[in-house]
Amino acid sequence: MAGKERIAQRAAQDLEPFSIINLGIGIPTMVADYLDKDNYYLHTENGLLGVTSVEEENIDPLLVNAGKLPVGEAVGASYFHSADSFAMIRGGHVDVAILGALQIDAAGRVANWAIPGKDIIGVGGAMDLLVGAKKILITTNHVSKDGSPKIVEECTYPITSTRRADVIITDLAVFRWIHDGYVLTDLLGDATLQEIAEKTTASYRVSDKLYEKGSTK
Amino acid sequence: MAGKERIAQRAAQDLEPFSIINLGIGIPTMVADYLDKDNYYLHTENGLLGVTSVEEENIDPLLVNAGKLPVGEAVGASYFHSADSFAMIRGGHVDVAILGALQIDAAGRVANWAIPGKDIIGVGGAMDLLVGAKKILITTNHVSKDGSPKIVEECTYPITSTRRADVIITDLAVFRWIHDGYVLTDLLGDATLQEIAEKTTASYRVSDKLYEKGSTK
Amino acid sequence: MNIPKHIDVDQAVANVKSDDTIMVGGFGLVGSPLTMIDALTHWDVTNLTIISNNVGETGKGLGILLQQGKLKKAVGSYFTSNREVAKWYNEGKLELDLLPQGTFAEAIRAGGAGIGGFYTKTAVGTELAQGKETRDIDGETYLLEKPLKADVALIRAEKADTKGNLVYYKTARNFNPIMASAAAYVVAEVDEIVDEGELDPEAIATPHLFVDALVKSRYVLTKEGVVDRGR
Amino acid sequence: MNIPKHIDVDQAVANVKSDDTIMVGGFGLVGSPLTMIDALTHWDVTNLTIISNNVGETGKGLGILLQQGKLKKAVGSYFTSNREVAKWYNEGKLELDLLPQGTFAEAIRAGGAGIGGFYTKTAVGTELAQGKETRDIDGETYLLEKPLKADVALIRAEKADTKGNLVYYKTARNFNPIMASAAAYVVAEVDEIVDEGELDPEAIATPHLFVDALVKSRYVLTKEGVVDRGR
Repeated sequence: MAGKERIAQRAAQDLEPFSIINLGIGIPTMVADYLDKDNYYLHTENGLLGVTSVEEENIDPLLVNAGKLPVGEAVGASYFHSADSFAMIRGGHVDVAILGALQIDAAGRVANWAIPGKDIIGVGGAMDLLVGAKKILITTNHVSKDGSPKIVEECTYPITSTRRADVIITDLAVFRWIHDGYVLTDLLGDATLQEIAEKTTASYRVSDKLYEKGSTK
Repeated sequence: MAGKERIAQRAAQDLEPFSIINLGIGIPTMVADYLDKDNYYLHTENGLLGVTSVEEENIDPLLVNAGKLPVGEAVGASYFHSADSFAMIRGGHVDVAILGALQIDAAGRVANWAIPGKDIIGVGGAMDLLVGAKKILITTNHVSKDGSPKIVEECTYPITSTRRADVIITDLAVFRWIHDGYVLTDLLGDATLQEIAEKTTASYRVSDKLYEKGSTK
Repeated sequence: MNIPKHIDVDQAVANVKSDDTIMVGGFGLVGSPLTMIDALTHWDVTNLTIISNNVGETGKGLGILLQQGKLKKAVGSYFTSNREVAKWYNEGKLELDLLPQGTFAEAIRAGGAGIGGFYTKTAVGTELAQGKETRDIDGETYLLEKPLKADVALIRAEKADTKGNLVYYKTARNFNPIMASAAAYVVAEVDEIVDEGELDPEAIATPHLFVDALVKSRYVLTKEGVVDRGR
Repeated sequence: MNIPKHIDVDQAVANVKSDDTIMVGGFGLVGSPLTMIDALTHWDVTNLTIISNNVGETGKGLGILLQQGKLKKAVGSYFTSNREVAKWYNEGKLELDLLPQGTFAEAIRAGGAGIGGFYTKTAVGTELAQGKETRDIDGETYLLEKPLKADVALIRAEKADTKGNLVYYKTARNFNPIMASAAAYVVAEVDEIVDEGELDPEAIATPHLFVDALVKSRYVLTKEGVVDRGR
């Protein structure tokens, strides 16, 4: 299983049934492939509760998700305008937002909307979701394309919110915010504690459970 | 024609066709009897655009106006919740609010929600309508039951808003706010200029038109 | 989490605890959750704050809770429909927060929408502005109003589907959809529960993510007044 | 006053004047008034402020207005869909007001609802909070955001009745209903105009009091892209 699929599958396992979930663009959207559609309710901020996947032949150009990709309509779905949709998000009615990230830092802050030195011309719903969802789950490759760590001591990219992410799921590991910082709770695939240490510049604790298992899976 | 009916009929004549109109409790509600229902759109703040009168046999207990009286549903009506309904009012989407008054003063301020010395336990939508409607039309008996003037120099009752009423229609006269104060523009029934002067303690101007006609109709 | 359960009315009001803040839908009796209000009069709680446009009528609906001494405070716009409210208030046995109806509705919406406060021109310069902060914006004076939220909302809809989506009936809609958004636990009293997929997705007024539980109505408002249709 | 007229698209855009602020509905092309946007590209105006989630795509939709130099400013949440926006901005030929999408939507609703400003936690502590007032409310920090209003709103609905009531289609609803509430003059582009009474009163998303004129759609979004259905 390739890294992105592994991340998406692992994120799906982290969700409680009957949750209201909002999926960001990219890896988060792939999480839907691993969910039993009858037990999860997908919200998209452009105005639909009850997102499903859609077969090519049933594509409706006026039925899309926040990434402007074609989607389907679940049984029992409902439509609403953008202000009502973000009222759901900001008002704490979405249980989980699954979002991508450019960086996450040791304080739990996420940067996922702008790159320093590049034009800052788009933000979309990222800031609203980070502030409003009851739980924030970040799905991301552990390192960026050039190999540099994405889980860093302090974000150098513009942050999206001061509200911290609850869970980080990468292709290598799972981190959970416990008390005052992130705890490495799971190693994925062939990842080792040493590999995580090398590829993570943020400070974090390691779950006792992992030490007991030893440094390899 | 009794005083209240005369007031309601005169108020109806003051409305431009195709206006969106909100009617308060009492005399304002009676204005509907003098409107061609196809040419006016009645809004009620409890969540309906398209109020009509209803025959006894068609009364629906769950279809009422702001006075909790049974009403009917016009063709092309729509329902909405209370926040959306007051968004229409506060946002300036209602053309005319027709309201009753305990007092109106020379500065155009209306008092219609509380009586000094009595318990102040209800306000309803009066303050929102006075602030939000594009035009405020007050319908009221010229004097109160004890004969004291209701159009006074300065309200002694708690005011409902600092926003002034545009038109006052009583059983005796019509006043319009022009430039910096009220102008007596019409005498109703057998009213005379002298009678209005005696029963009005607010300062006001008299329209040249009335002087030309003389002091009686 | 959102698995709306069809529950018994007694289970529904068992979610109300002493000292809680409770939103109750309805404009007078229209769109009021009469069955749950009745159950609440039989439920042993005290010190409630009720957020509702009215406090019922004398000895009727929420008015019974007042007579039972269960209320600490009432937040609404028109308590005139129950003259006993003034008596309890004047005796210092009931706190009141009287708001213009539009401000009341907007404050509930704000509570549900995560808005920390909003500026309105309504009530500026009146007695209801006393103690409230004003601010000039673009040459006009506004009042700062705070959001309203509750522990439990008891609302009334016409129909639910099994997911908990709601549709309303005529002017019985009123405060119910916004209250559904502004409480930690929301129970909707309905006449009918239909299969999911039976409600038009374009016409659902309250999406199911707001609704925690469903109760079937027993007491309903008819032309002849409130009627007990039986369990 | 409210007599919604079924008018020609050229009459519709003739209401747009130089220096005006114009709201344009749609999330990308979905729910975008394509026919009126096309007419606007043929209409001689300049110095427009566009309030729209996006500024179309490069050389498409509102992107044409940008290329024509008709825009003074754009207010929205996601201009990334048109990379030329950055070029014009960097050359100082276009002002931008970038808002989080929820703040953008709420600001439009506030504009339509007569709200002078509102407090939101969204964007607190980020670059988009720069220059904005913060306030601590009940232990949390909020940003003050101002309402958005426009001279003209060009919106897209599915159907209108002859009174001007509107219903929308699936996710083509998006910003259209709130924009209908926030402009002095509102034109809705629709696929169909039905007799009054044909739309369900419980399902009307935009009551007719918001709508000034109706235009029939000519350019529509299909699976194969934008198609000219003819006048």
